[in-house]
Amino acid sequence: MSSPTSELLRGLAKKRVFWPLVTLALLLLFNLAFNPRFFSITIQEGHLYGSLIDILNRAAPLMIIAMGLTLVIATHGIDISVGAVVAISGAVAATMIGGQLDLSGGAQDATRYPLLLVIVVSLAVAMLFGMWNGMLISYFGMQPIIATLILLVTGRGVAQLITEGQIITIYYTPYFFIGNGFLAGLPFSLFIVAAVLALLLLLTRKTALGLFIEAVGLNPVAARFAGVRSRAIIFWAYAFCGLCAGIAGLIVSSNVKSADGNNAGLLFELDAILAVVLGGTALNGGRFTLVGSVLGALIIQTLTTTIYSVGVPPEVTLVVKAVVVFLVSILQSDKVRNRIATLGKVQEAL
Amino acid sequence: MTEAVPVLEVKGISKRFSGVQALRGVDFRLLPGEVHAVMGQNGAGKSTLIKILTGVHRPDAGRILLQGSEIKPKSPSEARKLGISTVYQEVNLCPNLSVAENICLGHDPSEAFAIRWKQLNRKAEALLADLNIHIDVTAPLSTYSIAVQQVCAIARALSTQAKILILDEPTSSLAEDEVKMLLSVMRKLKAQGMAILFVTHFLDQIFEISDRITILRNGELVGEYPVAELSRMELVTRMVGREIAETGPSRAKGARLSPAEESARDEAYEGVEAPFLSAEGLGRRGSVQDVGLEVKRGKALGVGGLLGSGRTEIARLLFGIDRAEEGSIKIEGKSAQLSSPLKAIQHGIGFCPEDRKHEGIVGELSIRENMVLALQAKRGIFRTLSRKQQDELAEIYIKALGIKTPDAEKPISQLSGGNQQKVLLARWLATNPRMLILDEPTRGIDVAAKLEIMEKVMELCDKGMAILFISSEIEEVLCYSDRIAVMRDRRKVGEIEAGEADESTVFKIIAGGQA
Amino acid sequence: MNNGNSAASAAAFPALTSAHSRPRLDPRFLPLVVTLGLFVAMFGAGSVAFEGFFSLQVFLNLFIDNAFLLIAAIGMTFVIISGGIDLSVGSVVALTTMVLAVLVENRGWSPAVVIPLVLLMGATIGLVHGVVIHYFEIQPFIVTLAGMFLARGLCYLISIDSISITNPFFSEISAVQFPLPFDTSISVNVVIALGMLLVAIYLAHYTRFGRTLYAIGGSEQSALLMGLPVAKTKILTYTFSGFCSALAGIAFSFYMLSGYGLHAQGLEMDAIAAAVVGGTLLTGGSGYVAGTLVGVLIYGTIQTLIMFEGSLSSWWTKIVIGLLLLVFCLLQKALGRGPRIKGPARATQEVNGQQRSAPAATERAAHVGG
Amino acid sequence: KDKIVLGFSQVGAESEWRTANTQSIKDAAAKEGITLKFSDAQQKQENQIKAIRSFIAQRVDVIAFSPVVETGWEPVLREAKRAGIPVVLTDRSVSVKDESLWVSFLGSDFVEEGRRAAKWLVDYAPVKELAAKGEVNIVELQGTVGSAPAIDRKKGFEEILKNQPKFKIIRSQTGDFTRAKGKEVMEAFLKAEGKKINVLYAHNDDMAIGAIQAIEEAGLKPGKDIVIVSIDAVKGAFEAMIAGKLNCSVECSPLLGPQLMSIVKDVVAGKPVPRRIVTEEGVFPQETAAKEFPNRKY
Ligand SMILES: Nc1ncnc2c1ncn2[C@@H]1O[C@H](COP(=O)(O)OP(=O)(O)OP(=O)(O)O)[C@@H](O)[C@H]1O
Ligand SMILES: Nc1ncnc2c1ncn2[C@@H]1O[C@H](COP(=O)(O)OP(=O)(O)OP(=O)(O)O)[C@@H](O)[C@H]1O
Ligand SMILES: [Mg+2]
Ligand SMILES: [Mg+2]
Repeated sequence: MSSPTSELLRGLAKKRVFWPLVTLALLLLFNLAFNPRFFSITIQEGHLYGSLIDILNRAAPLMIIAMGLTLVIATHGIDISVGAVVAISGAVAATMIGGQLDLSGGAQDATRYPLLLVIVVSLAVAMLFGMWNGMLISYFGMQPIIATLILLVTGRGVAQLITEGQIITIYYTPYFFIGNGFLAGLPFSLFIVAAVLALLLLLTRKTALGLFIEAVGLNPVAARFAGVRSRAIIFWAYAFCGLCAGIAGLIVSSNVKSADGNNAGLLFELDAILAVVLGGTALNGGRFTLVGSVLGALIIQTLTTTIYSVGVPPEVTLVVKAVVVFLVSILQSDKVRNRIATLGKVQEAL
Repeated sequence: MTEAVPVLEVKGISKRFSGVQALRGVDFRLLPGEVHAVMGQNGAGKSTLIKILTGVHRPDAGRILLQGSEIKPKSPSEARKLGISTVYQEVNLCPNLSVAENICLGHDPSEAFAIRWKQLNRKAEALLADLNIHIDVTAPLSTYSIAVQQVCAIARALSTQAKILILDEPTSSLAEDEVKMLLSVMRKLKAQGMAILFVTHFLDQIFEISDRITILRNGELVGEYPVAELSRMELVTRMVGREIAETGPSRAKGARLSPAEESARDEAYEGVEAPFLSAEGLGRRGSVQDVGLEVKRGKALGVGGLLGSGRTEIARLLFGIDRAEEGSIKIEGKSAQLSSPLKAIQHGIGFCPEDRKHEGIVGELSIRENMVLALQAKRGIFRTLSRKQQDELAEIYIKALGIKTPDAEKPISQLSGGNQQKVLLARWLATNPRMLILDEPTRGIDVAAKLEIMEKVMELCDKGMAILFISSEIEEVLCYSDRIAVMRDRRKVGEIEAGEADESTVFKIIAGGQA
Repeated sequence: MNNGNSAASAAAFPALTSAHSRPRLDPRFLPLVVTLGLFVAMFGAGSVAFEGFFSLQVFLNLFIDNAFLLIAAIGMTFVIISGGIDLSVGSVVALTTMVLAVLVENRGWSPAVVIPLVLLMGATIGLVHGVVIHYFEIQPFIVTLAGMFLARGLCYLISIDSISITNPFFSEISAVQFPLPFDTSISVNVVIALGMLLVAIYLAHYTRFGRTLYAIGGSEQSALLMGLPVAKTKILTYTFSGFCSALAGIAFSFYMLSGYGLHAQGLEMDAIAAAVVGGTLLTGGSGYVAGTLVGVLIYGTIQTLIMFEGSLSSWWTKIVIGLLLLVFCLLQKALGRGPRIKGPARATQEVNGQQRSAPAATERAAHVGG
Repeated sequence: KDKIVLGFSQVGAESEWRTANTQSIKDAAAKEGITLKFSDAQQKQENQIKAIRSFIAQRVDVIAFSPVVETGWEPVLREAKRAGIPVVLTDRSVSVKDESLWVSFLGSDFVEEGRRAAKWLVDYAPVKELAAKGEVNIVELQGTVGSAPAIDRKKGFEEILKNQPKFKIIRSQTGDFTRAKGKEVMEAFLKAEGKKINVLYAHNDDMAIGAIQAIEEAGLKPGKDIVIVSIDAVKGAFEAMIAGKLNCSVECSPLLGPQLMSIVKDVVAGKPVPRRIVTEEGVFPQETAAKEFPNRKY
C-alpha cells in the first residue's frame, strides 16, 4: 500500500537534485539547532541582512564556477585552472580601473576606462584562457588535467605579473555593485547566478547542446560517428568554463574591493569540483545537472559558514569538513540509497 | 533414452528489471557432454539467464543446482571457480591489455609467482591457433577488429579447465571459416564430456552442433526439445509464437517486386546518369588500396570478403571517419570532401558500425536520445527537435522495428543486444538518409527481426535509397544485394551481379580466380 | 575457400617470426622512449645554458630532492592506472611526519616500532579509501578528498607547531651518504625510492595483481565479467597508495628531520603531474611505472633549470614552469605520435596473413585528450 | 676579485609584504654590486631545500633564505657547511642543534609583534574605558593554520593578555592571511556575536581590511564601534587608518635588503658578524598614519 505522499517522495527521490537538497536542508537545520538566530533575516539599509543572505552571496562565485565546470566535467574533462582564471580576471579589472587613494582623505572615485569596457575585457581575457585550455585539450589532444594544470601554475604567475605582486585596491564605487550591491533587497551577485543558470538551462535543455555534451562525455567515438562535432563541443565547454571563472573573478574582486593575484580564488578548483560532484554529476562525464551543482556549491558554503558561526576551532575545521563530506557522499551513494529504499519498501509492506 | 544426471540445473528462475520481467519461472538443465542451444527472440531473456548462472545478476526467485548441490554465485569469478566458463554476448575483454593477457589473465598457472610472459604468449598463440587465428598476441586487443576480439573471448573461455562452457552468441561477428573452426572445437570438447550452453541466432549452427534446444519467449519457457524432433520451421514458430518464413525474398530479379514494379523503379532513376556515390582509386596507407565503387540509388551494393579483407575500412572512408589519402569521391556526380562523419551525414549518408558497443550506442543515454542523436547532429544545435517530436520519433521507430522495451526512456545499455541494433538502425532511418552503409547490421539479431529489418531496408532501397551492405555471411550478401563487390587483401578484386552468382562464384573470386 | 585461407595462414607464420626477430621498437614503448629522450634533451639544454649544471651531482640531486615525490608518485600511478585518483597523498605524507615526530620525540618511542606503525597507518588509510570507494560506489575523487581533509586535520589536532626530529637514528640516517664516483653521493632516500620503483615494476608487470589493475583501468565492467578479482584489486591499489604515501612520509622525515602539518602541500598534484607527464593516462588502463620515474625527473629538471637561472621573479617562475611543461607535453605529443601516423611504427599485425592497422586504437587514444 | 654571488631562497610571493621583501633584496643586491641568484619556493619548504642544494652545486659565496618554518633544515644546512658556504637567515630563525650551521639571523620577531599589538591595545584609551566598565570582547583573525607568524603572533598577544582578566578572546578563526577570507570570517562572527564584539585583532593587515568591509556592511563603524589592531603596516593599512577605520598597525618590516647585503659583504670578507640582528620596527597608531604615509615604500 502506498500513500500519495510516499509516492510523491519516491518520485522526488528519483530526481538527481533531491539528495543534494536533502543534504542542504539537514545542514541548515543543524545550524538552527545550534544557533536560533541563524535564520533571522533583518532589513538593514534597505536590504536583507542575515546569515542566509551571507551564504547566498558568498556562494555566488562558487555557484557560477561550478556551473561552468559542470559542462566540462560532463564532457569527461576537468578544469583545475578555474582558481587561477578568477585571479586573472580580477587582476585585469583592477588594473584597468586603476586609481589611488587621495591623501586628502576620500577615495578617488574614478576609473581609467569605462566600467563596461573593463568588464568586457576582463571577461574576454578569462574566456581566452578557457579557449586556450579547450584548444590544448580538444585540438592537441592533451590530457585535461595536465593542460589545466599548466594554466593553474602559469595563470597565477600571469595574475601576479598583472598586479606586480601587489594587492591592488579598487576605489571606484560603481564597480563594488557587482559583488556588494543589492537589487530588490537581494545581493546583486545572485542575479548574476540566476542569469547564468537560466542561460545555461536554456542552452542545454532547450537546445540539443545538452544531448551532445552528454553523448561526447559518455562515448566520444559513437558521438562522432553519429555526426556530433565532439571537438568543437569540448572546446566551447572549456571556453565557457573560463568565462564563468571570469565572472566569478569579477564578483570576488568587487566583493573585497581589491585584486590579489596570489590568493584570489585559491583552491577554488577543489571546492568547485566538490560542488559538482555533490550536486550529482559524475566525474566520468555524461549526465549532468546544473541545478545540482548550484546546490552543491550552496552545501559547501553553508558548511563553511556553519563552521565559522558555530565556532569550530581552526585546528578542527578540516576534520569537521572531512566528516561532513564523507557523510554527504555516503548519503548520496546509490548503494546506500537503494538500501534505504528497500528498507522503506519492507516497512510499507508491513 | 537414458537421462544422465544434469551438471547444471535451474529451477523456477525469475528476474525482474525495472519495468521488465526478463525471466519468469524458467527451468533449464544442462547434461554432461551435450551442446544445449538456448533459443529465443531478441530480449527473450537468454543473456539474462546466462548472467544469472554466472553470478552477474542475482535471481529474484529460483534455484541453481550444480551437480545436484545448490550454488549461489555472487560474481563471475566465483562462477569461474565453480567450473563455469563464459563468453558473454558483447565482447567483454579489456581493450588495453594484450591479446595474450586477455586470454590467460587470472587463471593461468604461469602467473603464479611472477608472470612468465613467454609461456603466457605461447599458450595464447596455441589457443588461437586452434581457432585458426594467427596474430601477434602481444599487441593490445583494441588493435584488432571486433571479429578477432570475439575469437579471443572464445579462446579465453576455452583456456580454463571448465566443466561447463557458456557461449552467448559467440559467432555473431565471425565469418564462416572461424565458425567452422569453433564448431569443431566444440565437438572436441563435447567428446571430452564438457557441457556446453550455446546461444546463437544462426539456425544452421544450431542444427549442425546442438543436441537439445530450450526455447524462451518473453522470459518464459516454451519448452525443451531434442534437436532431432524439431524442424527448422517448428523451431522458428515456437520462438516467435507465429509462423513466419525463414528467409526473406532475395533482391534477385523478380524475387521481390513484380517485373512491372521493377522496371518502374529502374525507370525512375534512368534520367539521372550519375550514381549516388562513386569512389575512384580510394586508398589510405595501412588501410585499403585503390578501391573503386559505385553505389546507385535504389540499389544495394554488397561487399563480400573474408575477415579483415578491408570491408569495414571502405565504410570508414566513405563515411569520413578516416580520410582517404588517394582517390576521389563523387556524390551525385559532384566531387565531395568527406572530411568528417558530420559532412557525410549532411550529404545524406548514414552508417551502422559493426562495433556496436564502442562505436554505436551511447550506453547511458536513453533509447530516445540514441535515436535522435544523428538527426539532431544533422540539424545542428539550434534547430532542436522538441521533446514532443523526439517522443513521437521514438514511438514510431519502436513500433516500426518492434523494439522490445517498456518505454523510450530506458538507457539503451539495458536493452538486449538485438534491440540495441534496432535502435541504431532507427537512428539512421530517422535522418532520412539517401544512402545507408550497413556494416554487419544483422549481428546478433534474431531470425524474425532480421527479416523485419531487412524488409524495411529493402523497402527503403526500393524507394530510392542507396545501400552499401557489408556482411560476413556471403549468403546474406547474395540475398540482399543487387551487385556485389568482392574484397581480398584490402583491395577490390571483382564485382558481380548478385543475381547471376552463388556462394561458390564469390569464393572463387576471393580465392583469386577471375575478376 | 579453405584452400586460400590455409595457404594464407601458412604464410602468416614466417611473417610472424620475421616480425619478432627484427629489432624494432615496440610501438607501445615509443611514448616512453620519446619522454626519456626529451628529458635528456632538456638536461642537455640546461648543461649548455648554465655553468655547473652538467655534473653528476646535479643529476643525482634530482633523485635526492625528489625521492619522496617518486615514492608517492608510484602509488599514484597505480591508482591512476586502475582508473581512480588519490588526493590524500600529500596530507598522508604530512600526517606521517607528524606522527613520527610526536611518537619519536615527545613520547620517546623507538623508531623500530614507529616506522612499521606509520606504514601500517598509511596502508590502513588507503584500505579505508578503497573499501569505501568500492563498496559504497562513491567516486574516488570525493573519498580521497575527504581523506585529504581528514589527514591534514589530524595533523593540526596533534599539533599546529612543527616538531623537530632529533632522534639519533633519524639524524644518522639522514646524514648517511652512499659515495659514488667523481666525489658524488646519494642519500638513503634514493635507495628506498629506487627499491620501491623496482618493487612497483615487478608488481605492475609481473604479477596477477598488476595486470588485473590494468584490466580494471581498461574496463572495470569487462574485468568483472572476465572473472577477475576486481574488488580485491581495487582495494589493494588504494592500500598500496596509502602505503606509498606513508613511505614517502618517512623519506620526507629523513629529508627534513621534522614533522609538520603544512608539509607536502599539493604533493598530490605533483605526483599526478609526474605520472601523467611520464605517460600514464588519467582515464586509466595505460601507463608505466618507469615512465613515472622519468616524469619525476622532468619535473625536477624544470625546477632545477629555474633555480640555476636565478633571476626570475616569483611570478615569472610560475609562468616559466608552466611554459616548460607545456612545451614538453606538446613535443611529447608531436614526437610520440608522429611516426605512428606515418606508418613504420604503427601497430601492425598479421591476421591470416594480412596486414592490419589500428584506427580503432588511435581513435580511442586520440579521445583520451578530450 | 670577482663579484660576490649570493644565493637567496625566498618563500614565495604570497603577500604584498613578501613582494616588498623580495624587491628590497633585489634592489640592494643591484646597488651593492652583488650577483643575486634568486629562487622562489612557492611556499614549499621542500622547494627551498632544493634551492639551497642547487646553490651548493652552483658554488655560490653566501646562501641566504627566509625559512618557511623553523624546523627541518639540519640535513641541507649540514651540506652547505661541508661545502664551506656560510648561511644567513632572514626574517625568521631555524631550530637546529648545531648552531654553527648558520652565521647570522636578520629579521623581526613575530612573538614580539603580537606582544606589541596587545600592549598597544591595553593602553588604548577607549579600550581602557571599556575595560573599566566591564569586559572587552576580542575576536581574532588568525593567519594560516600552522604557519609560523600565525602561531607566534597569537602567542605574543595572548602572553600580554594573560594578566588582563577583563580582556577575553571570544572567537578565533583562521582567515588565511587574505582579505576575502578575513571578510567572510568576520561576517560570520558578526552574525554569531552581534554587537558584543569590541575589538578585532588580525594577524595581518589584509585580513583586517577585509573585516573592515564586513563590519561596514553590518552597519557598524570600524575603528569606533569595533577597535581594530593588526600587524604588518602595509600601505593599505595606512589608507584605512587615514580613513579612520583601522586603529593601529604594528610594523613588521620587509625592507631587509640593505642590512642583508652588508652582512653578506662582511661574511665574505671574513669579518665577524652579529648572530642576531633585530630589524627596527615601529607601532603606528591611527594618529600618526597621515604623517607616516608618504614615507611608506610598500
Ligand atoms: N541490466 C538491465 N536492466 C534492465 N533491463 C534489462 C537489463 N538487462 C536486460 N534487461 C532486459 O531484460 C530483457 C531480456 O534481455 P536479454 O539480454 O536477456 O535478452 P536476450 O534474449 O539475450 O536477447 P538478444 O538476443 O537480443 O541478446 C530485455 O527486455 C532487456 O531489456
Ligand atoms: N591489427 C589491426 N590493426 C589495426 N586495426 C585493425 C587491426 N585489425 C583489425 N583492425 C580494424 O578492424 C576493422 C576491421 O578490419 P577490416 O575493415 O580490414 O575488416 P573487414 O573486412 O571489415 O572484416 P571484419 O569486419 O569481418 O573483421 C577495421 O577498422 C580495421 O582497421
Ligand atoms: Mg543476449
Ligand atoms: Mg568489418
